[in-house]
Amino acid sequence: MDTKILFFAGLREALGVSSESLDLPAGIGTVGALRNHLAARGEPWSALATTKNLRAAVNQKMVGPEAPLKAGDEVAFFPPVTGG
Amino acid sequence: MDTKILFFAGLREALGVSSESLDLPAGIGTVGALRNHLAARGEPWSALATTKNLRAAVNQKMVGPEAPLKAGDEVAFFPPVTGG
Amino acid sequence: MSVSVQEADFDAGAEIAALSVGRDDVGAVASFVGLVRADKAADTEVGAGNAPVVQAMTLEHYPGMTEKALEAIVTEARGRWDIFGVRVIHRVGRLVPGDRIVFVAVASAHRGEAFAACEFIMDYLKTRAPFWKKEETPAGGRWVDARESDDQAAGRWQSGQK
Amino acid sequence: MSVSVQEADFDAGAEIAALSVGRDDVGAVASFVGLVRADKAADTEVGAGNAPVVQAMTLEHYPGMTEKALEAIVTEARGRWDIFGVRVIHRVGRLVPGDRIVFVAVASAHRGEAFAACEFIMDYLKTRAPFWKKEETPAGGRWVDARESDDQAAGRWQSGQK
Repeated sequence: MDTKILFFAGLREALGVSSESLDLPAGIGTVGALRNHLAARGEPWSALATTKNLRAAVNQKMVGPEAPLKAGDEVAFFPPVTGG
Repeated sequence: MDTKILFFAGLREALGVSSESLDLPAGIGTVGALRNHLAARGEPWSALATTKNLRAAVNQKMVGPEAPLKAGDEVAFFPPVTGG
Repeated sequence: MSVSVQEADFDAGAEIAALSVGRDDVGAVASFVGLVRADKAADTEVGAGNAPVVQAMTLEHYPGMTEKALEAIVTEARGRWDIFGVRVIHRVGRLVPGDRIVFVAVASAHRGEAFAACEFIMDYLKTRAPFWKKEETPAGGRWVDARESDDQAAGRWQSGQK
Repeated sequence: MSVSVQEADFDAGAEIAALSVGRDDVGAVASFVGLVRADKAADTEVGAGNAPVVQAMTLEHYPGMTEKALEAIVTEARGRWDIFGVRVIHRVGRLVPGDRIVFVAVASAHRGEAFAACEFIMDYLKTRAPFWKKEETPAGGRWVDARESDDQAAGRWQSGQK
């Protein structure tokens, strides 16, 4: 089951992509590990490593990098929110 | 020059009067002294002594009992305010 | 004219909009509407359980002083916070449960100042503006007692405010 | 439906009135309107003096999560204070200076709870709801940086709140 990954705001623009679907690789069990996995693809993906205070959500709930991931989750990465 | 005295709310009802004009007697130099002077008239004026936390204003500004009075001032006595 | 004492009802939305119309520097408008509650008498010493239901309320005030007192409160708020427009409306006369009594709105660049000034004005209005409420209940009329919590609310601004 | 994310503008007066209509137990409605400021860019690191004027702003959000995040904030406020109705509206899309962005209103019996819950919801919304602002200035587009003061504002509710 594919894992859906979403990107928002400045990060979305830096990556040039708003979402992708990915078969969660073996050994990628947390949000932080997924972030590092994607960032290791090189430019422009290193934006995932360099974005200041990058935030993440799993299944539409904000979580920290240690949050566990399973196949089929919806994961989102984005800069700190600035609404209101 | 007459001093105008106003009464409001429960105090006004207890006294049965909303205002009076009075030639400030000699020796009555403060709001507290005027209050005592009026209260000494007996019923129903003792309400000025018994009203809990009686407030006063001179020339439409809230003041304490030590505030000085002069002929021609507008003095008001009333219970604690309850607007809003 | 930032302060009004009136019998007529008010339009909160129009008042809020007026504080930012034609400007591009207002980022925040905090506002407050106070209403007549039917269970208001339950707040008094009578005790919540046995308190008579409020059927109506009459607001008395001290014409002349009222406007000055409200303007003094607004002036004090302007001295404490960097705020733009302020609007205060207080109704007088006879009102029934559900009726609006009071409106306060404050415009500022930032929400923190707008909220603080709006709450400050309400707290001071409750203890410094010459209004008095008389409730009508099935048990008769009674003047509302001042609440100690209102004095405390106003007092908290007196040292190390914000 | 206490939470809305929409492109359309809102009517603050109608929303405030809806929170007390047909009820006689609401004594207080505290509310907040946030607006687009032309000088918003002046808040950033650029420095106030040289900051470009904001000509427009585009609000991006995370559909699906946004509503859940706002509802979670409202639920948390209901757990902390004795409040009745709550209304949150946040606009998305392109807005210009003077446009309304966000509306929060809270009804309660007493003003202290209404004010606290309203400010709490705004503070949490600023740090927990997935909205992002991109400003258009004469110097080009730029994503607004999160402000540390917003994290501080939200953080103050985490220990010893009111």
